[in-house]
Amino acid sequence: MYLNQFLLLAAFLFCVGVYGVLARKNAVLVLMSIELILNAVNINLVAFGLFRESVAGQVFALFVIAVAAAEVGVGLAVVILIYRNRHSIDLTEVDMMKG
Amino acid sequence: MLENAWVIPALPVLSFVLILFFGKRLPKHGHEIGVAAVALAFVLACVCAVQWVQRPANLEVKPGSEEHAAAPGSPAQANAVAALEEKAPPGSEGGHEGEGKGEKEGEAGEHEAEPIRKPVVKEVTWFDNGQTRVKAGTHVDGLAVTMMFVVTLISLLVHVFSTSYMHGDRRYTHYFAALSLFTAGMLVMVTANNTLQLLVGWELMGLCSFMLIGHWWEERNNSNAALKAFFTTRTGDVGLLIGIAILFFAAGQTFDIADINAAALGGEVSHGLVLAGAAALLCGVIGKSAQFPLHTWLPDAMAGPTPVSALIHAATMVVAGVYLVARLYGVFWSGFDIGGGGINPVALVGGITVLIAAALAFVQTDIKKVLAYSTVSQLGYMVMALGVGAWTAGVFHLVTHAFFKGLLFLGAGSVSHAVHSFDMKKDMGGLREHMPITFKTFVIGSLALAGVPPLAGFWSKDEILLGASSNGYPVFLVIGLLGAALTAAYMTRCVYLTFFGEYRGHGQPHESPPAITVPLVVLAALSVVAGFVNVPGGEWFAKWTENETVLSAGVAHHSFSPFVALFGSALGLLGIAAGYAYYWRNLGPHRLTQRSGAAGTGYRILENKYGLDRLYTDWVVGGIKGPIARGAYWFNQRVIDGVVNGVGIIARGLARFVYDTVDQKVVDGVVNGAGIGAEDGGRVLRLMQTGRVQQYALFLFGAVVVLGGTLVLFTTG
Amino acid sequence: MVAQNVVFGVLAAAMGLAAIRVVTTKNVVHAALYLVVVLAGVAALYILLAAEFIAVVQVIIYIGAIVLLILFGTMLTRAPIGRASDLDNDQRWLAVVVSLLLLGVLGAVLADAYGSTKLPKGAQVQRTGDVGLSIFQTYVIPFEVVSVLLLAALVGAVVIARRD
Amino acid sequence: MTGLLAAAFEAPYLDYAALAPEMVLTGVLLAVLVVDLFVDEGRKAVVAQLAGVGLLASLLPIVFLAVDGNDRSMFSGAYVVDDFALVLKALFLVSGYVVLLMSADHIEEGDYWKGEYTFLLLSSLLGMVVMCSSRDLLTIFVALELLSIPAYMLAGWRKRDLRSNEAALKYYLLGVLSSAVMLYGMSLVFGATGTTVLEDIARELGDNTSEPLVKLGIFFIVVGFAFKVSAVPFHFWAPDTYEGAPTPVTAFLSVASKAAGFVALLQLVFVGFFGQDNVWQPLFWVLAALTMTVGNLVALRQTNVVRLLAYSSVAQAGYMLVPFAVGGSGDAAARTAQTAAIVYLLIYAAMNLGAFAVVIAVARKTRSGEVSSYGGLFTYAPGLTVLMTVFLFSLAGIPPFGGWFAKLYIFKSAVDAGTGWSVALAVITGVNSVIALFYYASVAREMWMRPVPDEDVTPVRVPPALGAALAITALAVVAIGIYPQAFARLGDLAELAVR
Amino acid sequence: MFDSWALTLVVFLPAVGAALLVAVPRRAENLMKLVALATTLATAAVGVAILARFDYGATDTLQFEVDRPWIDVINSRYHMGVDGISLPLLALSVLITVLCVVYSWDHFPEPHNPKAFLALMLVLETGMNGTFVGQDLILFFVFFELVLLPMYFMIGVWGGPNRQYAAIKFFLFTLFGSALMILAFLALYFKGGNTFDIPLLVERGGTIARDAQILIFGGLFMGFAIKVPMFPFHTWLPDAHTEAPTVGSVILAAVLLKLGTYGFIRIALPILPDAAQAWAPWIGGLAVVGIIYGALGCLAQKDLKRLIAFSSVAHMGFVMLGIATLTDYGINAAVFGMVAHGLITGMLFFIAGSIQERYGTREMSRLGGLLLQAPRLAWLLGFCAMASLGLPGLAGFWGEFPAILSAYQPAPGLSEALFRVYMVVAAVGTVFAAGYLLWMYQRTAFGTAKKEFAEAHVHDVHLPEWLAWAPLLLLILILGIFPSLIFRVTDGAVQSMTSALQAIGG
Repeated sequence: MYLNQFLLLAAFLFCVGVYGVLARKNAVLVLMSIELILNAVNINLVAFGLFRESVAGQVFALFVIAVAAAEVGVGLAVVILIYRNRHSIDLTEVDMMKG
Repeated sequence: MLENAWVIPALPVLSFVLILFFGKRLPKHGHEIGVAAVALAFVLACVCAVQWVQRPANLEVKPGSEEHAAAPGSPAQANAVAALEEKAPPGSEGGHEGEGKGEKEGEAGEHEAEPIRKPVVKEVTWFDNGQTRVKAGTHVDGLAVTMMFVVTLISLLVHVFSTSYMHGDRRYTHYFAALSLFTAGMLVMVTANNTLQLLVGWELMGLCSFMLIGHWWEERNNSNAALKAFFTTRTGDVGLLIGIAILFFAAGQTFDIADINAAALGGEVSHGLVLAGAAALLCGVIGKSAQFPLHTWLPDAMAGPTPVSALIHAATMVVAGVYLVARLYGVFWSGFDIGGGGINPVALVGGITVLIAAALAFVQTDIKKVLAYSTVSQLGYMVMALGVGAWTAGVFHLVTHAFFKGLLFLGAGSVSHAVHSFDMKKDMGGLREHMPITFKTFVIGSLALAGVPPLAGFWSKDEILLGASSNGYPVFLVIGLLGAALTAAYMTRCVYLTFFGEYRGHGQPHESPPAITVPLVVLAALSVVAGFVNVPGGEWFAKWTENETVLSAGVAHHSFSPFVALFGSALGLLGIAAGYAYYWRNLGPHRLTQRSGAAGTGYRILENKYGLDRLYTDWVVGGIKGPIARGAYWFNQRVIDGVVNGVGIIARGLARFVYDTVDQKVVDGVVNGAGIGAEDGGRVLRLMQTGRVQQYALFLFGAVVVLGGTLVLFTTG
Repeated sequence: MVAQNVVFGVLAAAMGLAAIRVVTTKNVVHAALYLVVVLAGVAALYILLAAEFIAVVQVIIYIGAIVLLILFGTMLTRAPIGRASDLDNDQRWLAVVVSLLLLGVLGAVLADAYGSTKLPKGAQVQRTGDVGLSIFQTYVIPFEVVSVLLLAALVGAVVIARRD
Repeated sequence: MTGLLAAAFEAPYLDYAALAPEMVLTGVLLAVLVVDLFVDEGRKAVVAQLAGVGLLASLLPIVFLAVDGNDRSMFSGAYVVDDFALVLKALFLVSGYVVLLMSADHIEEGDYWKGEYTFLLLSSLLGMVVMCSSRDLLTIFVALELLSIPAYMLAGWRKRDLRSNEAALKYYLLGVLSSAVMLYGMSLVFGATGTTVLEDIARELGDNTSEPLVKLGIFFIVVGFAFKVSAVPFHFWAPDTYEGAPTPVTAFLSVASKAAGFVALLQLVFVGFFGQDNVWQPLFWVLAALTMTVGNLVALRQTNVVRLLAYSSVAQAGYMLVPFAVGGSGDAAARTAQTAAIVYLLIYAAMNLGAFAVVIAVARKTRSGEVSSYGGLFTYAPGLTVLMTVFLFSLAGIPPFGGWFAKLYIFKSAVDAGTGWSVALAVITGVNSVIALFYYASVAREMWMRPVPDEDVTPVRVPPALGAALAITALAVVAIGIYPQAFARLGDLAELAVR
Repeated sequence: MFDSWALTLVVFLPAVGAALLVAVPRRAENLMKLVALATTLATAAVGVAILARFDYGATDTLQFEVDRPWIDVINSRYHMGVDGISLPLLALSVLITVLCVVYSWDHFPEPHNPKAFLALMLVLETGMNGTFVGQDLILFFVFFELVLLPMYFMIGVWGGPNRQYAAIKFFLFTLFGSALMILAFLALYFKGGNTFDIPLLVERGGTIARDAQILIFGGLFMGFAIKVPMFPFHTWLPDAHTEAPTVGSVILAAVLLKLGTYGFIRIALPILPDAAQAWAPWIGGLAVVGIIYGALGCLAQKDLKRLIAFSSVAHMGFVMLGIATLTDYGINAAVFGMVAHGLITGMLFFIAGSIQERYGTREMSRLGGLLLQAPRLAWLLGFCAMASLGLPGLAGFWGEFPAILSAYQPAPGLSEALFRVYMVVAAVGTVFAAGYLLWMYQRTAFGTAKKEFAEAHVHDVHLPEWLAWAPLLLLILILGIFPSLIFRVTDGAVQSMTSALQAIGG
């Protein structure tokens, strides 16, 4: 197995995630796209961990998963807060402050 | 007293301060202080004069050239001068206290050495600057003594005259204060031992002339005239400043006049440098002494009180320029190669001035303006005299002219005191019966001015003509003779219009009070006798006044020439005769100006004062000034007042352009533009802050791609 | 090794397609389900990479917790359950450009760095125990910090999300 | 590492003395959480007081450690307590304390969740304190998340305010994205070196790598922190979040959170990637120039004080980035650069906190953040006006207020590097500080030279806690300005050991 | 004991006074004035003591030196001292401040608030005095900048209708200059062997490579030239002067402008001799352009104060011309010119302020007949106008003429031909000066009052004005007659500087 096959797949997921973040206006979908990005990172970490024969890669990935969980929780809380006040989670409408 | 000559200028300064601060509270409103101070100064000046005459002539100066045999620029002359200067290098450290400059002993060589009186020099350190120690002090020699005497005398008489003439004036006290300061300025200048001090006096006079010409400043005309006087002379002063600077370095970093003269004559300084210095100084002279083409301020200066005019014209201010040439004669002599004959700028300026001013005097109806142009013309004589190498003659003419011109102005003042006008054609005529003293003295003054022997003017003018003819300046001899004739003629006209014929004015004119007539009489007497101090054979004046500079320059002396004297006085008499014929006998081509086109044009040119004022006014100073004139005269005024005023218009116009356009729009605009640019930049950048979070994210990743791509692809190593 | 490559190929294809569907589908719930496919694929990749523990954690936390959370979020915010036409905003073409460029940069760099590098064969398998040791020896401080982090996230999320 | 697991486990070496500040802080935050549960609604002030005392208490071990003076290193260099760490920990704790003072009445009067607020604030502070010692990618990441995640929520703490919601959302989304980018970069760097410890990374990478992978990795990591310090073009969240968040939180974000970003950058750049100056030096050059210029230009056009201060803090970040852009040309340059950045951080913290404290005080009366509402402040609140003037002109770098010294250090680092690029950047900085003056002075002008807009000239009441915050910051600003030596020594001390 | 504390006292007494003022209750206005007056008088007393104890035999050495550690980390020291160049300026500064306090006694401009006004004035004095005695670049810089804020507020709060624009313009310009200046200082620090100490740098400066010197000089030039202000950086000046309150204008003209020229003499020239040579022709050129340009600006003015402001551009042109020659004469003239300009233009601004107070306008077209309505005031105006146009015998002359003179023969290595052209242009500038000043005088003082003021009762000079002005007037006269009062102080210091300059530059 080539190292790059994992890395390129991760890069692809990363970019798809980026697209999702940029192009989706539903906040929940954006959160999902972020998960794609984070998973891409994790693939990288684990693949590199194997490549470098270092356990740090896996450990790092674990930490990322844990933090991701916290982030999603917080993110959803914010989204819900917004929804409660605006009755919409369309990100394009959230533009009171600008300039 | 000669050592303490500083007291003489100090007295009027003190008087100025006292009058300024206490004058109003005194019973006579200050004139007592002024008169007393100047009188005391006069007495001291007399003491000086006496001491000077009694001073042993023990300084031997070798003349640079043989009498009558001036071979200009001959090797012998150069060698002799060089030999002299070897012994007394410029800027020697001698003069701490007392007669430092006097120690420059000339070498008693095989040439005939002429003993003269050592100048009395007293110096104190003024300030140190860089490597130079600048000393202030008095340098009293024959020239200075003469000038002190003349200045204090005229000033005293003017003071006395003014007590009556200015009686009741609303600024009587200030008037006397300024008069004192004026006198002080001139005295400071004549006693100065260095160019800086000379400049102080010079400018002080400028200030006082400003104050006095503009004495009745409620009228715009008067303040305009004052401004014009100050501004014009100041323009000339540019030259003076530069000249002083050049000479300072040329003479080896010194302001000392004796050193500068010595250096200029010594040949160690390059001729170009001396020439530049002399040319620059000449600019100052032209401005101050109202020489062509900067003479236009002087007639306007008649706006001041008449005694002031007398003071300005006779003893201060305008003669300052002549004095400057006389004082720094070494510079002019060597710079313009005056010994060489032909034509040089000094003589040329003087010569032109003699003629154009004399011609202008013919068309004036204002008595003071006749006298003013006459002064310009006579100053031309003096400058011309110095320019043709007739140093003594020039200085002598300065002295005699002071007497009779002072007399004439005071006489004019006396007349105007009676008729309350200066217009000869409208308000005068036939005054000889009403004002006998004034009439007689005025006639004496006129005759002296016209050069009728044996009055003072004759002797001095004769010497000038003699100098011009003998020193190789034939052109200027002709000019001088022509000038003499013109002078006589216009003075005849003036006397006729004022004192003969029918009285054309209003009211009953009467003779003036003693305070006015006594000075007239005194001056008249002097005008008669003054010429004899330098009569051929005696030539005491030359012995008293000629100084080291003059002698070492090798200024030639000439023995009396009956031919020149005869010719000169004949022309003067001819002028008088022509005037007599024209006015009294009504002979000659009257109404010529109407009949002949050429004559009419000439008359108009004169009326227009050659268009100079218009040039100045319209082209140079512009709107600052504009005396209300009538008819063609209005037109003329516009023309001649022009360069000064015209320069103003242009300067003001330029200024407005520079200010409005360059400063406010361009220079400021660049700055403000940068500000606006920054603000606009801010506005554009603000547009990126759309408030949409995903757009921010887009920017974020866009930047990542761009920066990251650049970093990875375009940086190596 | 062939088998592994085949498995990888299949997984990669499935994950790629699913990932694309996540960001393009018009149905929010479908997106969540496609996400599950991707996440599961990632877990499988971990197994391929000999990281069983991570794979398990991936399944438990991601699929078990996070996706669930997202689904709850979807419902709480009353997202349209069926197809919705306006899930994308108006900068999606720019987004496409940016992501493709990004992919280009990443791809180029990776190709340059590890063009033909193979993963070590028969490398020491990092077992779960090693992971554990590492966490509690080298990374004990981050571990403790993460615990505070989770606590803070919990407390904060409760305050933020609760109705008051 | 094979064989029986239990036998292989050795308890790691833990220097509890070195960890004391963190442990005290953790204890305090847990105590806050617990106490909050048992305190009545009306007496929530106790919680804040407890937190305040706790913060000061956690300063104590720092003082002891500083007096002790030994560098303490754990986990083979992954966690280091040296002077650098101590100085910055102290900075965070003190600024946390000041923020707490500023929040006391603000949060209480807004009827917000005071206990939880305090708890989150302390959590975030803990993240920062940990950050100061982290010399390991993983630890840095975790610390960063700990300091960020509570901050996301604090930004949205005024739950019923749409602006506050929006602030939280923007901060959160962009924060998560940039930390994802950073993580990707970390994974690349990890892949290239096989280690997460900065010192080892430095050793592995050697000097001036030419590997695009490493370059990209470094770049991505920098991006994550560039977001944190709001460097252009990663700053877009900052103005909106600052404006929407409760003002004390804004102060916290603009000072502590930004400082944490810089702390991480310092460690990464000067420890981990020090040899790779060919990568980060030009990068920071561009970032610095862009950041200060854009921040200042946009600030020129702001009408809201908080937003203006937001852009100002963007611009200030630009100044702080200058040392990074010039610090690569040798050990001496690196040392100067670090000192410059740290000194700037210390002084910036004081002046920016002070400015926000005044904003809070004034807003208590005017209920507005518009610059125009400051009109004529001098007539009814001369004290506040003078203080605000001091802070603003300190930010502008006018002596004798602290800011000048900070800026001097920035210039010094740039000139010391002595390359054409560094001097050019210094000139750009100079020009920018002039532009900046314009908007700082415009606020001053409003206060001093304009009439009171609503003619309401009742004096502003400043509660004691807020007053204390003002006093601390003002004193610091003036003291630093007049006798900078003391603070400059801190900066000098706090150099990271460069390799 | 006194010697080591004198400079600290003279610098920080005003600051202490300002702090005291802040503590004075709002209503006690007289107390405030007393505090301010007492402070400035005390400072002036220290100044007089310094003048008295100064060793005039050793003007080229720093006296009353204090040298203590200040910011060790950057080797910046609390190093103060006066020599012949700084002494006259220090004296000028302490004098002017006292007079300004006296003048303000019942002249507080709107919006009144004497407390803040006086406090700012005192802070200003600290800055000014500090700049003149600071012998460490950083110390110098701090004081140099310290004057900005008080002046900004003085113009911005107490100024005329367009005050806010003027204030910010003043501030931005000067700050821009000082940003580049501080860069140059830092460059000096590194090039000069890690020190900010001015005397040390003077010793070492010549060793810096020429190209580096020229660059560094550029930075210094921007900082100082803006402050002077030289053409084309002058545009802040007319606005600032026009809008500033009278006292502000006076301080600005009398002291603040000198900070720039002083910087050139104290720092730029001696530390960077080679660069000074290279820059001198350009500086001289800008100086003479400034002379003519300022004069033209004056001629175009309708506003009295603005005219005086533009005249400063011209006068500072003479000062800069003197400096650009790099000769004893020129630099002596420059220092003299600084003092003289301070006295004369300060005085002119006082008078302009008093005229505005009486007539409520500075439009010269609306004025006239001042000599009739307030003769003493008009006389003083005339006196100062004469002094300003460089009448020999008054102080202005000694700054102007020697500068022209020195341009005839600049330091070796500079183009004589070029400087002679400058000399002529500068000399022509004196005519312009006469032109605009006399013209101004004619329009304000001569003639009769315009209709709108014909009936107005105009108060002539009153007591506080006399008190504030008398020292200036006397000094203008005394310095005009005895220029050695200043030359003997400056000469030694200047000579040792120029000889060093020529040793290196020649």
